[in-house]
Amino acid sequence: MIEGVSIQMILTFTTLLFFIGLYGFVTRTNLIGMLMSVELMLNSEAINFVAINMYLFPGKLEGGMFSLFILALAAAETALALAIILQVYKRTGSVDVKEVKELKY
Amino acid sequence: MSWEQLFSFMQNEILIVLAILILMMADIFTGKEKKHYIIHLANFLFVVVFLAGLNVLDKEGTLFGGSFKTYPLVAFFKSTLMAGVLLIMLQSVTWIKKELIPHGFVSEFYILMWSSLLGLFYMISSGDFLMFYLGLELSAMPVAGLAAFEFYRRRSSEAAIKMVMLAAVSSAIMLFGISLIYATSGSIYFDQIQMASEVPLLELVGFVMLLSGIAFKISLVPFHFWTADVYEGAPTVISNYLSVISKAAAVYILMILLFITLRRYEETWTVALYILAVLTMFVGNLFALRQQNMKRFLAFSSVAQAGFILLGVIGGNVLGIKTVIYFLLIYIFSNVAAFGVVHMIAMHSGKENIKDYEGLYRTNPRLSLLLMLALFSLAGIPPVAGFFGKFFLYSTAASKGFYILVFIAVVNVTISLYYYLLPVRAAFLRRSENPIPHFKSDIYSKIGFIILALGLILIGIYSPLYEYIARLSEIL
Amino acid sequence: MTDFGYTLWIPLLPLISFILLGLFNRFFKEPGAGYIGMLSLGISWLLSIYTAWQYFFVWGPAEGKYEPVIPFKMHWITFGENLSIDMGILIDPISVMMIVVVTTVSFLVHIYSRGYMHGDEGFARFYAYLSLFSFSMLSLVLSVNLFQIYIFWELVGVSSFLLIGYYFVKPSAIAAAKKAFIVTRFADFFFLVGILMIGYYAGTLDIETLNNLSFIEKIITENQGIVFMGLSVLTWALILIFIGGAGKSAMFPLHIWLPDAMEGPTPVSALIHAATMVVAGVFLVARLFPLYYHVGDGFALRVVGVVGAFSALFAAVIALTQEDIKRVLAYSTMSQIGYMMMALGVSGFEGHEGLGYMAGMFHLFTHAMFKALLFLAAGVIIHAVHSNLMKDMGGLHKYLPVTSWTFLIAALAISGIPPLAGFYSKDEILHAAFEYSTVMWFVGFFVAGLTAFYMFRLYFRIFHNKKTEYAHPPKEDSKFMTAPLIILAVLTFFVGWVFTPFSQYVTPTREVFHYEIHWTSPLVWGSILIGLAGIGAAYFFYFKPTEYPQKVASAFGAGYKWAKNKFYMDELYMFVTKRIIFDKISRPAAWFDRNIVDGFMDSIGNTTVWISEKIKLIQSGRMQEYAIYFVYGVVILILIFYYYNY
Amino acid sequence: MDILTLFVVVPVLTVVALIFTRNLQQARLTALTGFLIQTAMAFHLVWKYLAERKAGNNDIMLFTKDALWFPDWNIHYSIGVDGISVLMIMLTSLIVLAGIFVSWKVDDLPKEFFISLIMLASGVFGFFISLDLFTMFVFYEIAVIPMYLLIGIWGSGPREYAAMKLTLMLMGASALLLVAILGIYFHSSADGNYTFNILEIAQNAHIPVEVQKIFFPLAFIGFGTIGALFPFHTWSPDGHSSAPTAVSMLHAGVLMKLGGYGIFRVAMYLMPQGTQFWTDFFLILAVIGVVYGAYAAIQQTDLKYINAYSSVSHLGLVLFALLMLNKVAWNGAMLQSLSHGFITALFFALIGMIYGRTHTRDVRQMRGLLKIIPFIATAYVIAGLANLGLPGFSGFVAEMNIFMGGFLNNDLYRKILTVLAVSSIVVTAVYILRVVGMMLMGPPKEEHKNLPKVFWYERTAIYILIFFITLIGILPFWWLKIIEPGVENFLKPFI
Repeated sequence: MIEGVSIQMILTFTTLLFFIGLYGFVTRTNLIGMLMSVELMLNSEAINFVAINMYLFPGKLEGGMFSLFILALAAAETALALAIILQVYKRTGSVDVKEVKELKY
Repeated sequence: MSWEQLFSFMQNEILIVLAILILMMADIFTGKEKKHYIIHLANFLFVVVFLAGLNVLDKEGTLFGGSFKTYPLVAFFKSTLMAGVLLIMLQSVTWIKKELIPHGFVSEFYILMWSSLLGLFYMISSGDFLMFYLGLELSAMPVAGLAAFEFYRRRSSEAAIKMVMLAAVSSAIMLFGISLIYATSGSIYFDQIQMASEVPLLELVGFVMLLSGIAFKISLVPFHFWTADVYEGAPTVISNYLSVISKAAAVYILMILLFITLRRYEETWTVALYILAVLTMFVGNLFALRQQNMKRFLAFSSVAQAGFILLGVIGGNVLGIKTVIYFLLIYIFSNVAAFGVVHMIAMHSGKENIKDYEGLYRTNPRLSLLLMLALFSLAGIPPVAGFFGKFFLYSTAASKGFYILVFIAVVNVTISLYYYLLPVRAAFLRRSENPIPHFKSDIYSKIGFIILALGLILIGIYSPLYEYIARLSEIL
Repeated sequence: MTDFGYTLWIPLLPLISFILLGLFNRFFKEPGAGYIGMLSLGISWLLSIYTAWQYFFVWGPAEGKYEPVIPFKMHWITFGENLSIDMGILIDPISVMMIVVVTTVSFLVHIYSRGYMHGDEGFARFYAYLSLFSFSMLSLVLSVNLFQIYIFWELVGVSSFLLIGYYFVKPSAIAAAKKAFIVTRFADFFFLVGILMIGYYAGTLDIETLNNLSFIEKIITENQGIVFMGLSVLTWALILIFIGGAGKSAMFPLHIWLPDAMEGPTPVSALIHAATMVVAGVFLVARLFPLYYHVGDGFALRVVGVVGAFSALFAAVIALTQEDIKRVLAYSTMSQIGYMMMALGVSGFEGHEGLGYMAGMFHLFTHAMFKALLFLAAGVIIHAVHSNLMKDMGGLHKYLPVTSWTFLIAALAISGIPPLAGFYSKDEILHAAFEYSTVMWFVGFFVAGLTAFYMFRLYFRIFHNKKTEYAHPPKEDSKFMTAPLIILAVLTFFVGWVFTPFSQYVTPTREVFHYEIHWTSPLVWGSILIGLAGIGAAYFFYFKPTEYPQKVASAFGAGYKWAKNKFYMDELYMFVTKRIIFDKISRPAAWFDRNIVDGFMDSIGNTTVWISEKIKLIQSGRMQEYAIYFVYGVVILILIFYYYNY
Repeated sequence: MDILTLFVVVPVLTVVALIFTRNLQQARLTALTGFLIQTAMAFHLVWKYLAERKAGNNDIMLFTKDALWFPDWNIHYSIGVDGISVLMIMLTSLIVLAGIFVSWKVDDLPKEFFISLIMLASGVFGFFISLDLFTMFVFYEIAVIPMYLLIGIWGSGPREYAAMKLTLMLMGASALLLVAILGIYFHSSADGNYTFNILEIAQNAHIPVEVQKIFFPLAFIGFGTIGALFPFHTWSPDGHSSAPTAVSMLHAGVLMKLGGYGIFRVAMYLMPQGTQFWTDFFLILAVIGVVYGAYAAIQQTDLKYINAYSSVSHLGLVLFALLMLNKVAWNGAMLQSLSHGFITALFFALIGMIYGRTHTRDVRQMRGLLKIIPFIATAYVIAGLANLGLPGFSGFVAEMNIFMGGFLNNDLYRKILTVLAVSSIVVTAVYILRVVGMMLMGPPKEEHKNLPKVFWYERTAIYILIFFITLIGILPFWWLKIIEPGVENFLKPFI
């Protein structure tokens, strides 16, 4: 519980963060930028869980634990994604998302 | 929660972890020239895990305060998935020998695939959203790695990046939905969410986001776009795995969520599933119609199949569960067989296009026959198993009075029959100047193919199997 | 009571012969096949004669009335309680008369063909067909059931088809066979509908029941209310049945197949297209005469009479102008059948009023003899000259004496010169017509004159007229061919006065009455005179080559041209079939099927493929677009959920 | 094992035996042996059926056998026959037998050819013995699919297109059928104890009228498509013309009968009120099919197209008769099914023989075949005459029953339609004689002078078929005796 900050404000913030992440994902041309956007989205959810737990269901632990796992998985995901991006870079010579549209139709 | 309970309820998962560990150790101690022994070991280990899994089919109970549940149906389903993975593993031997051993890795493939399977197991056994989420991610990430396995091919990397990025976005969106559900219900346990009485708008939004996340995995339209690209780019074995195992598991958890946790919204999700089913069938079929690449073709076919599966889900009760699980079993056999043949041909001749299959029957009659059986099963033509599966799906939808949906589905079957007949036409009807030459599959593949062929013919006709599933499904 | 069970063998013997010759065609060589046919028909013929003798003379009329006998009858297909197709044998005066006619002519034709078809490679086949025809025709006339008539009606039709198309290598024969079959088939369509109507509205097809007066009374009252265009359904049914008969009997306007049917071998023309099959229509009307007479006040019967009279006139006029001898005879046949139809049409029912009926039947009987004779004679001539056209003939009297004399007898008979057969029957018809209406009589009278004229035109031009030089001197080289001529000539000579009055045998009610020719009556003299006048005119024009025919022809101008071209009936039919049925119905139907119906089915497929092609751009390969679609999906689902829950 | 199941088992065993054959000689002998047994069984069945009826057994279905298959859905493997199915089974055996003789010289993939052919036959047999809608549907589809391969691999002309079209149209139709079957199933009983068994459903008579009105047309069109119902017949001209001889025979001779049979057994029997509601409408389609098929046949130049359209016309008569809803017409419909089966099989067999010799099916390319191959040509004439309804052959008795049945209805509407249908006999004569005149008669062509004479196996096939055509034509009452009890039983819902 943070004084002077209501749950609505936090949720509005996280929602904004989520959509910024989403927007980033669809507009970035750089794969790493896109990955960062995804991280943004995941982080917004992590905050979400913590805040909801704290504000609405103070007696419980689930939300907090959930956000911990989200962080862990986000890290794993980033690692994997970066590895694959590296591979893409090796094959295409760039990390531009426009380069990865050979498979289509 | 005693140790005995832990070991018996979670036996499959624990054994898989053990198998993974054994394989890791073995990998360390085998030299570069002896890597192919790993293959035998891995197959042996998995057979052991599978057979051991048959022992715990009747266990029922919960672990970790309801996070992990097991009951006969899910145990059976896990065995089914393991059978599917085993069949895929049998097929992958050729690939491993040809593509992986030269690059020095073998066990990695098995480890990643088993990890993914482990994730799926946790996902379908989950009793809360946390376990569900963990399982989902655990199942998705290794596959993305597997998709990138043929790292020397550009397409493999492209498939992997598409998979990992889109999966990340999808799980992010789903997670946001889960957080909203958590916000309104105050719990992440499926059972407790079910209790809540009022339906706030926020929860609906959350629910839709959750649904879309699962839909992504099942590849329902419009969440399916990754499917074809990934299937085409990834190694065939991985496409095979994605198209059957991970999809089947996702369908299972979707049903559990819908039927137990979200029973309250039945009317609403019925409408949603209706629309998704129609869209999925049409889009999947219309895209599959003009594909030339067999893998891409099967990708869209499996999108369309997902639409048919929804026909059973929409039945929304025991009927739905049993028909869908029965169908999934058949679907696993059919699709694994189809992908298996495609894989085998690609391995031996490097050809993946329908046109290349011309005259196949005259050089490789048995493989062609298996391909035909598999495709007919996918299309739903008796006496092959697929017909029975599909028929029960239709019946389920019809039992709720969705005759128009059934009609749309059967119209789609007709469309799908057209494209399923295209490879058959190429293989049987046409002759070619330079057909794919005759080749011999290795023993593993042969065993796999024989099991598949028998399964395709017998699963449908042999009704006790269906009755067994039906009995297990009385969990609601 | 005499047992007529043996009559079953009358049709069966030819059937056996057909099966033998048909199935084992390859094993029978030339004379053998002929003798099998002759033998079976010979026995049939003897049996028929025996039957006639038994029926008319031994058994005789009981209290002035011949009772019908049904020695054999079985249900072939049962439709309902009374409604069924039966197979059986009905012995009554007209059927007995018919079997005598059929077996006699058929037997003689079988003998004659032994000579005529000598050396033909399809000899056995020819005899098989002849046997098939004889079987069908005999079964037809012995029918107990209207549907049985129809069945054998079709069978005689197909035998006629096979025999006309016997020389199947010849395009004209093929065309003629097809034409004959299709035209009669077209008429049979009406016949069948008529039968169906009778079956439904009368509830039975049994001939004896249908001809029962009280039954007729009953069905008339039952179906009184059902009227179309002022005529009751039963009348319509009878008219439709008559159309069937008209088709087979070549009445106007369904006559066009008959002249072309002369493409068949000449014995066939004699048997089928002169003596027996073509009179089936007459037989049919006679068979159902009580119905025709009573239903709808005999309206249908009046139609029969008018059509008959018109056809008689129409055909006679055309016959005047034809050059092909067989065609002249064909038109003459048509004209004579028109006569018979007219006779039936003008007939009354009870007692003396049944004169027309009796006369019609009598004419059928006598006509069979002399027309068969004419055709067989024509066959000899054609065999000898190898041509059908009169311009290739002339002066044949000295080459073919037997033929010439027998032909003359037949010609005299058909012209109505006493005491030959034709005179009696024709005179009775004219008498009946006169009693009915003067117009009818006049038509008949006029046609009698025309008949005499064209017959003797034929006779003189063949046997006298110019002296033609022949490459091979024509001769009568086969006894098998001349013997039947002589027999028939004898019959032609005698049957007329032997069987007069015919009313002892055949009457509408089967009750005999007595009828005598009033030699003093002007009608009798008139008909004799008009016959003589016709012969005289023909002598004047044709005995020697003269200029007169040319002049007269040009004097008639357009009329002559029309008659010579058969009043352009063929062209009209051609127009209807080729231009309307083929071009305007069938071709569009086929086009419609391929392009509209099938096109529609194909277009379903093509549209699917087209859509598939169009929507492929959605899957662009750009993963960001995929994410956008993902979000769209979520938004739309949320909207749906919102709509359904709030 | 009971005598009906053997009809499915023997073909399957034959197929298994065929898998081990090595060449054409072995394959055809195996197939022939299998089907000789099958034919013997068919006759034995007819004989046993007659004996059973004579012994006073008045059940709707005889030799019934019932085994629970999917208890959860109450799906049974339920079999039984009445006179109609017995005759259909006989027809099928004979036509397949004739078909095997006709395909004596399949040179390409002979083993596979016979396997597909016999698979197809086993589907048909299964369909005819089934009493359970589910089993029936399964067998129906089993019968449809081998068709694709048979036409596609061994066919001629645009075979791929034709095979695809045939398969898709028939499967599309079976889609409708499936919906109808499910509709019937879920309304089959009041207490939620749903059943697929035809007899039980009919006994329950529980399907509401409104429901019948919806599902009857689906079932009718579903079955009607394979029975060449206008306008869903267009697969048949292409399919028949591309199919190999034996397949055309079997398809036109037997498979298309599944349509009429199914309508009779399922659509009408289970949904009588629906039938009555829709009959006027479908009668029009049927009559259009009858007349229009005949007219369209006049214009065709390909022999197989002529017969395909002729089949549209003649099978239109079957549907027409069924819709007349009376005993006479239904007798006629059944006879017509049999008769058309034999006649059209004979036709296609002969066309195959002619094509095998002259390598053309265009009537304009041939002349005077009667001189060159008299046996085949004569048989063709006989087939033609039988087809145009000449007495003495089967077509006539069937058609007369149909026309009379049609006319025995009280309303004028049906009478007028009957008259229209009757008019097709004239048109039939036209197109048959056109072919006979153009192709068989006339002076023979120079290049055809030395065509091989008929072979013994061809002769056997022709004899088998002609024998039965005439047998039906001459002794209709014998056949009707077998058919009638079935017809009467199935007419009961309408009285």
